[in-house]
Amino acid sequence: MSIHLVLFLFFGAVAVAGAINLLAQSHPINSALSLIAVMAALAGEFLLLGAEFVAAIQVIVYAGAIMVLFVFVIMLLNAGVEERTKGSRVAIMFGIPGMLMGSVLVAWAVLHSYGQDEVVAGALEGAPRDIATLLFREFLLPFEVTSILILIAIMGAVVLASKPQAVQKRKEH
Amino acid sequence: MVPLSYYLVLSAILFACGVTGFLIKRNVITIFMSIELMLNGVNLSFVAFAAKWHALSGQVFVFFVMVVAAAEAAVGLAIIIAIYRARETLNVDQMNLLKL
Amino acid sequence: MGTHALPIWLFIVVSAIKSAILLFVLLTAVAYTVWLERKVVGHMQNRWGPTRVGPFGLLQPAADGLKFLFKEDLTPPHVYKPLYIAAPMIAVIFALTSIAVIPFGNSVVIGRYTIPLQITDVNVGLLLILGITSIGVYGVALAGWSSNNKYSLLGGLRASAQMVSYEISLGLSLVGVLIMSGSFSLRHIVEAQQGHFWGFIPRWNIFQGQVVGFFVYLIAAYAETNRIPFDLPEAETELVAGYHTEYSAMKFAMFFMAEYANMITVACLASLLFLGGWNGPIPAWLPYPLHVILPVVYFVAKVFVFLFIYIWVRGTLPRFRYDQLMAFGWKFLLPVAICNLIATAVAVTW
Amino acid sequence: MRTLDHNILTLVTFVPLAGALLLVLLPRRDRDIRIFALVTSLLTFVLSLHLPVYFKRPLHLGTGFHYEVNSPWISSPTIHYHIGIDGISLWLVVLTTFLTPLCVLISWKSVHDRVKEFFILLLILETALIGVFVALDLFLFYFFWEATLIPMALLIGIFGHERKVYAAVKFFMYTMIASMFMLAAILWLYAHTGTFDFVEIQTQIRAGGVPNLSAAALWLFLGFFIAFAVKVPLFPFHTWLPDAHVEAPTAGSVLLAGVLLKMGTYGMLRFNLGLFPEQSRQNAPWIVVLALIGIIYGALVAMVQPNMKKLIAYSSVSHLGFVVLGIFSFTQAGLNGAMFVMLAHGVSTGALFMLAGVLHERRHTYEISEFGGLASPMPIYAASFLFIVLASVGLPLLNGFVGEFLVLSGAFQSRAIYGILGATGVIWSACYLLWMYQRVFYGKVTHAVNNSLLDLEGFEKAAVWPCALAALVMGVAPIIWLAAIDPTTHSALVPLAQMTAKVVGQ
Amino acid sequence: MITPLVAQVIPQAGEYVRILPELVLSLFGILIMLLDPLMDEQRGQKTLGLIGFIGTLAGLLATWYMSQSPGLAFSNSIQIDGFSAFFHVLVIAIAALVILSSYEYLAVQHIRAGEYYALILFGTVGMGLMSSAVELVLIFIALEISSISTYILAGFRRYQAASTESSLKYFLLGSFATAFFLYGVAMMFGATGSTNIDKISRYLQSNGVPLLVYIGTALMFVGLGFKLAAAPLHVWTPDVYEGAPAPVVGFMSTAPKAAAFAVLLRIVFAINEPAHFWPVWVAAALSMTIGNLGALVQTNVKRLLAYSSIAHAGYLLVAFAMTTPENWPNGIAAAMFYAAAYAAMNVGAFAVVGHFANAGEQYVTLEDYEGLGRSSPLLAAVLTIFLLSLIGIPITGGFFAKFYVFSAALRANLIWLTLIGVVNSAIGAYYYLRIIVVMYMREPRKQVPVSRVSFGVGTALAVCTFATIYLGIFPNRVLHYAQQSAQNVMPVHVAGSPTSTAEIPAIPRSRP
Repeated sequence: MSIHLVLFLFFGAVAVAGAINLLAQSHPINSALSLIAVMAALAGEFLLLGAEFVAAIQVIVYAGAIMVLFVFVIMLLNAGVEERTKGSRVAIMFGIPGMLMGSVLVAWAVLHSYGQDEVVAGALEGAPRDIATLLFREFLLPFEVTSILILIAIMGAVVLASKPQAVQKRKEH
Repeated sequence: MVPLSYYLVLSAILFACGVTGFLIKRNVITIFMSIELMLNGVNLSFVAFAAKWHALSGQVFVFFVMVVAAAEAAVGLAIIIAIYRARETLNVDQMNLLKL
Repeated sequence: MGTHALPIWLFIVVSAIKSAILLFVLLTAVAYTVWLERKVVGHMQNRWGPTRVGPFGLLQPAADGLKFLFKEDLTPPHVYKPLYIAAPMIAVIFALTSIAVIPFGNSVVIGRYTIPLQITDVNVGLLLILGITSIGVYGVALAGWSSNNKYSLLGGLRASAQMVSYEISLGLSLVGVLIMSGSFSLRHIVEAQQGHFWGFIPRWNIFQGQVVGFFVYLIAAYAETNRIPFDLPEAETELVAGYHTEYSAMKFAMFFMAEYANMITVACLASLLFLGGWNGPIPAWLPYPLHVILPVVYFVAKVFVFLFIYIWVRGTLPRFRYDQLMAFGWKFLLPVAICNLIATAVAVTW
Repeated sequence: MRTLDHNILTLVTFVPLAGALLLVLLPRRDRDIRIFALVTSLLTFVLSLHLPVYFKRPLHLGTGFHYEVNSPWISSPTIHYHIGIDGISLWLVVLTTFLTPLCVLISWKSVHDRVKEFFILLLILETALIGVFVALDLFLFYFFWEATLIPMALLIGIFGHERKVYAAVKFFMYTMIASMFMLAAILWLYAHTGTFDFVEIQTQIRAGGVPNLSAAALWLFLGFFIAFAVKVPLFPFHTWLPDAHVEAPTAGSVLLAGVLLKMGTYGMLRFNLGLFPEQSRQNAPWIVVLALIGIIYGALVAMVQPNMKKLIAYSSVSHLGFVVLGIFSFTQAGLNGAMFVMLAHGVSTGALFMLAGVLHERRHTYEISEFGGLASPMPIYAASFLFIVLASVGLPLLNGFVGEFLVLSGAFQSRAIYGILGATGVIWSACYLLWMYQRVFYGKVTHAVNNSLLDLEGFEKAAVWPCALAALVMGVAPIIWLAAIDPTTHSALVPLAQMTAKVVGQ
Repeated sequence: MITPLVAQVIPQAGEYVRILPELVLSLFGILIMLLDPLMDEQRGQKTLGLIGFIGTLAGLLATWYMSQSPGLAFSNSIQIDGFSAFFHVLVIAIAALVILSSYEYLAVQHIRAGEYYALILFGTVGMGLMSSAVELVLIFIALEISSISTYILAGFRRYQAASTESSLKYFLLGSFATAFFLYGVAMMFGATGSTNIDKISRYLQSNGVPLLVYIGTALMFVGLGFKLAAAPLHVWTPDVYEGAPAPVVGFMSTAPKAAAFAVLLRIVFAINEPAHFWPVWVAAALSMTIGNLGALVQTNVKRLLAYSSIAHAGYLLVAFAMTTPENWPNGIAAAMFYAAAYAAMNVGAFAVVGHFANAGEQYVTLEDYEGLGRSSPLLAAVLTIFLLSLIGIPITGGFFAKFYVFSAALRANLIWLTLIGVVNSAIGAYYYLRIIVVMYMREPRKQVPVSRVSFGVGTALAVCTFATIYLGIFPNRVLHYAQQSAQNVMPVHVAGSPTSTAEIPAIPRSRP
């Protein structure tokens, strides 16, 4: 077992454990923390794959920004322990077996397609400079278009989360 | 060295966990987190495939996915706040104003 | 990179030694920053500060530390225990981790090996620091939430909102520097600042037009570390110490340590990014050891200056109101940072 | 005159629609609207008279259709605005234009709510009906076929009586679903011949140039047949008809019985016979049986109806059975008779519905038991009614006789038992109609209200008497009509005759 | 002086022409956002709406200008051709109509205008890009733009829990679907090493179809199926449509769907992955059946139309089940025509529904429609036309739409699918008819106030009616255009496609 495989298995185990914990926990904040663990472990996997930049961004954006938002909202709404209401039995009955089948299918397809082909870790230097070049040439349009996406998101967040009274206030002015 | 398929299987497992979470969790926020988990699983696939094809573009996609995830998070959490204001609950089973 | 030359076992040993030294220095520095703060603020307010324990109160930090250690560790009954315990640890661990990628001097050549004065040099070092500090917010947020106390909760909420908001300005203010140096590696960034204009003005980024960026960074960094005038999350007068209301003894000490460690990290980063890091005048005729030691001294001196400014600001400025803080962050700091970024980009391109 | 010949069909078809559109713009002054509608429909009628008058002029000798217009409309799929008439459709068009002004007249007073909508719908309906008869492009045909549905359903649904909504929806769904089958068949034909043009498809089928036809022909035949059979309505599909008739306003009933039902028989004649002669022949036995059941069953049910309008409705089932019988007897006489019954039934049943409507106007009921001895308070009405009843029964020298006679002789030629069973229908119809007449008009006035009933008013006379006149003329000089019908039916039978010859030859 | 680096980065002016409509719409969106704080609510609603409307008109103009220079742009990530121009016109026109029909709705419901109009414009940008993108990543982002803006729009009646709930459901299921789509993109990328549709197509042609491509297509289909509300991924539709503001429903049941169909057309036909047949077949059959059966029992008009939109997605999907390449152009053209016709009638129907609904959307049940034929004859007549078109009665666009789809299916020998479709249209007739019946043939049991039709709604309705009738009487031009541009979607390697993507000249790019 090479050191890479050991590290892969370690991070992978953390990620899977985090994912399962996310499902098992009944309190949203615990789920959020396990999700952060998954993200951190994935950052590790990215490092193994030689994607240093992506790994760093993963930590900053996902763990540092998106999940903070989640935690913030959980705190803000003081969300309590999940109620075990009747749930959607149908979803559980058909969804989970279906999902299992789907993932087994994908896993089989993947193993079938690639078998033991190995990835040379670090074969691809995810240097920020190269990524930037790609981003500003080949993917210029998608990159620019994301600005609209973000604009919409900001606007939407403001519109939806601001108190409805704001409308009244505006009218009075 | 690690076989590519291991990464992909890991990514499939994470994606499947996300799907499961989406189906079985009752708290809106947790459901939303499950979606994020799915996206993370996809990201791993992208990076692994990028390594396979020696194409940096795979890593660039992750970048875009993150932006999208961030945008979704902003909007989604705003919606969740709005619904909490209106309904005082985060349980999806009680989001039942609109039923047959 | 010199480390390639090291055999793996030696590399591990050297790294361990470096880490140990650095940790020791850092913790000491944290302790004495506290002392310094009390002393300086005392003098500013026309009083003495700590004087009793040791000469000039120099042993006061040790006394405080002992007291924290031996005090009864209270856990209030209604807290959410796992997170209540984890929160201070998260805070302090991430505060201390970020020091790992900070270079504090040139490389040392010992025998055949070149050993950089830095625990590890990652080519995305700056991003890593940003990532780690951004995770640090969980410590505060979770502490506030798990305490099950409305003051703490408010403190935690404020902290997370504030840190997320100001992180954007912080990041943008750094992009200017990145554009100028073209690298995320802190060592490269420092090396890009070597040399002088007209023979006497050092080529530090702050003298290369990053003045605005520097001040934006400074302000955002104060907010990130929850220092006055941005210490809303722990505002004693309104929130009864905010997120750490319910903490005592060692757990409280951890938050304390985390805050000061963060201050030091921020100060290190500022001197690395804007003030040329360990660059400084080293006359060529000095003996070799000084070539190694002087840069470290320069670096420490710059960091000290920053810490002093921190304390100075604390002694001078009043606290913001929360809405002012948010408005300031979004409506002033962010646009300024963006303008700075654009100006830098234009200047570099043309 | 040539330009008029070219455009006369288009003109006749769309003048009512244009009138309807203008009506939309007219202010809601009921009187003006009525007059405008009357003028429009009369104008259409006058224009349509051009058709029979100049019918013989050889315009397009090749296809056997007159006044043909064929211009591309939609390029993909290739749909042409292809219209034209032959001996079959000629009189149906005229029948439509003849009945519409009468409908306007009979609705003069009985419709007093939402008058504007009523006449708009009526005129749109007229356009659609004429369109059905003149269309020679299958697509265009389907287009108009469906288009008749909506105004008719709305007329029933808005202006009808108590259970109007039920009746309207039932009517709509029955016809709609049935016509889906026809659409499927049309699409199949298009997919395999590349055209919607009736004439071209007919030519291709006769030349045997359509791939896979032999396998599909039966289904195609049935697809068309079901749509038409529901419309006719043939025996098991007839259940919508009584509901629709009873609930419809008078004008609706008149057009429904007078023209709409003919769309089905016209379709059978034109498409089932025209496109699938072989299948028609193969399936004729059971169709004829259904027709005979319709004749007898319709008559028997009509006899026991307590409701005058329902009675007339079932009589339609019976009469239309004659038409189907005539068509599927595959004899010259039978086909001529079927055509003539269509026209005669249109005129006389239309008039019957008008007369029933007159009574309903005064008493708001159709129950036969509510009346009795009406002959004394309403002599003119009684006389008109009698005349029409006799025409409907099939008294010689009136129009009913000619058609039924021809049909029965055709049926006899085809197979004697058909003729015999069909002939009983005539007897039954005499029974129920005359019995109904007796119960309503003879004897003493049983209900005091009926003593003060008004006799026919001017506009009612204007609506009913033209029908009576037409019935008389048709009975006396059927040759006027048959002269145009005969050649067409003759040519329609040619492929059948050839087929028989082939069978015999083998 | 521009340094070489910048010269490489900045695309040429010609390429900007190819995103001109998006640029114009974004600019107007930003303009609206900037002006919004300067105006009070009353003035804002009028002025901003007008600006939005002008923006869409300018967008249409820009589309015309754009269509004059077909070709690839931005490193082959978008392709301007007849196909994309068609969908550009379609979505922008829908946006224009929705803006018109929202004009007074916003005032009645007290909805802030600035964000509303801006979001519609931005959403349209996303949809426009979806139709022209040939790069999966760009498609993904454009899809997100259109989705997120509709999530937000769905929740615009914020003081009503139902609206927020609708927004939440839409959002959760939508993002869930997006994740599937993304996973599909990842699989595609993994299997072929590219995310460019053209390159993928070439790769598959020369290297055969790897296993992962099947999975990738299936996943993408799941993702897009959600957006299309195709069964069995339709469950969100009725709830979301019921809660969302009526004009927004008109918008989101047509424009994003049209764009998603455009994407699906490009993916399905250009990638030419052979296994899509059965999933499409099943989805089409299920959507038609479930949509129509579901609609039968509805009493809320919005829900009813929601189910109907599921059914219509099913009819449209029939056009995707073409198996052999020679049938594809028919299918594509039929789908395009259907999208256009459906847009005209559905936007119109929801404009009427929105107008009737009144403040707080309180009048949306069938019962409220009783006697509308009498109290507001013109509106009822217009709604009747739309409903008839939805049934598929001749002289309306809906008829030809169905007609083309079914005849294309028949020509491809999809007898059973056609049969299911035909039977379903018959079932469908019943519930549309119910609305007509209620409007005309029932006496009102309660007083439903109907406000006067304002200029905006009136214009929107007039345009929709005209379009519906026009498509029903003269479908020629639109269909012809669709047939021509259908060729653009055809993959490079299918023999006999005269104008394939390969022959569209890329704008030459000079690099110093």
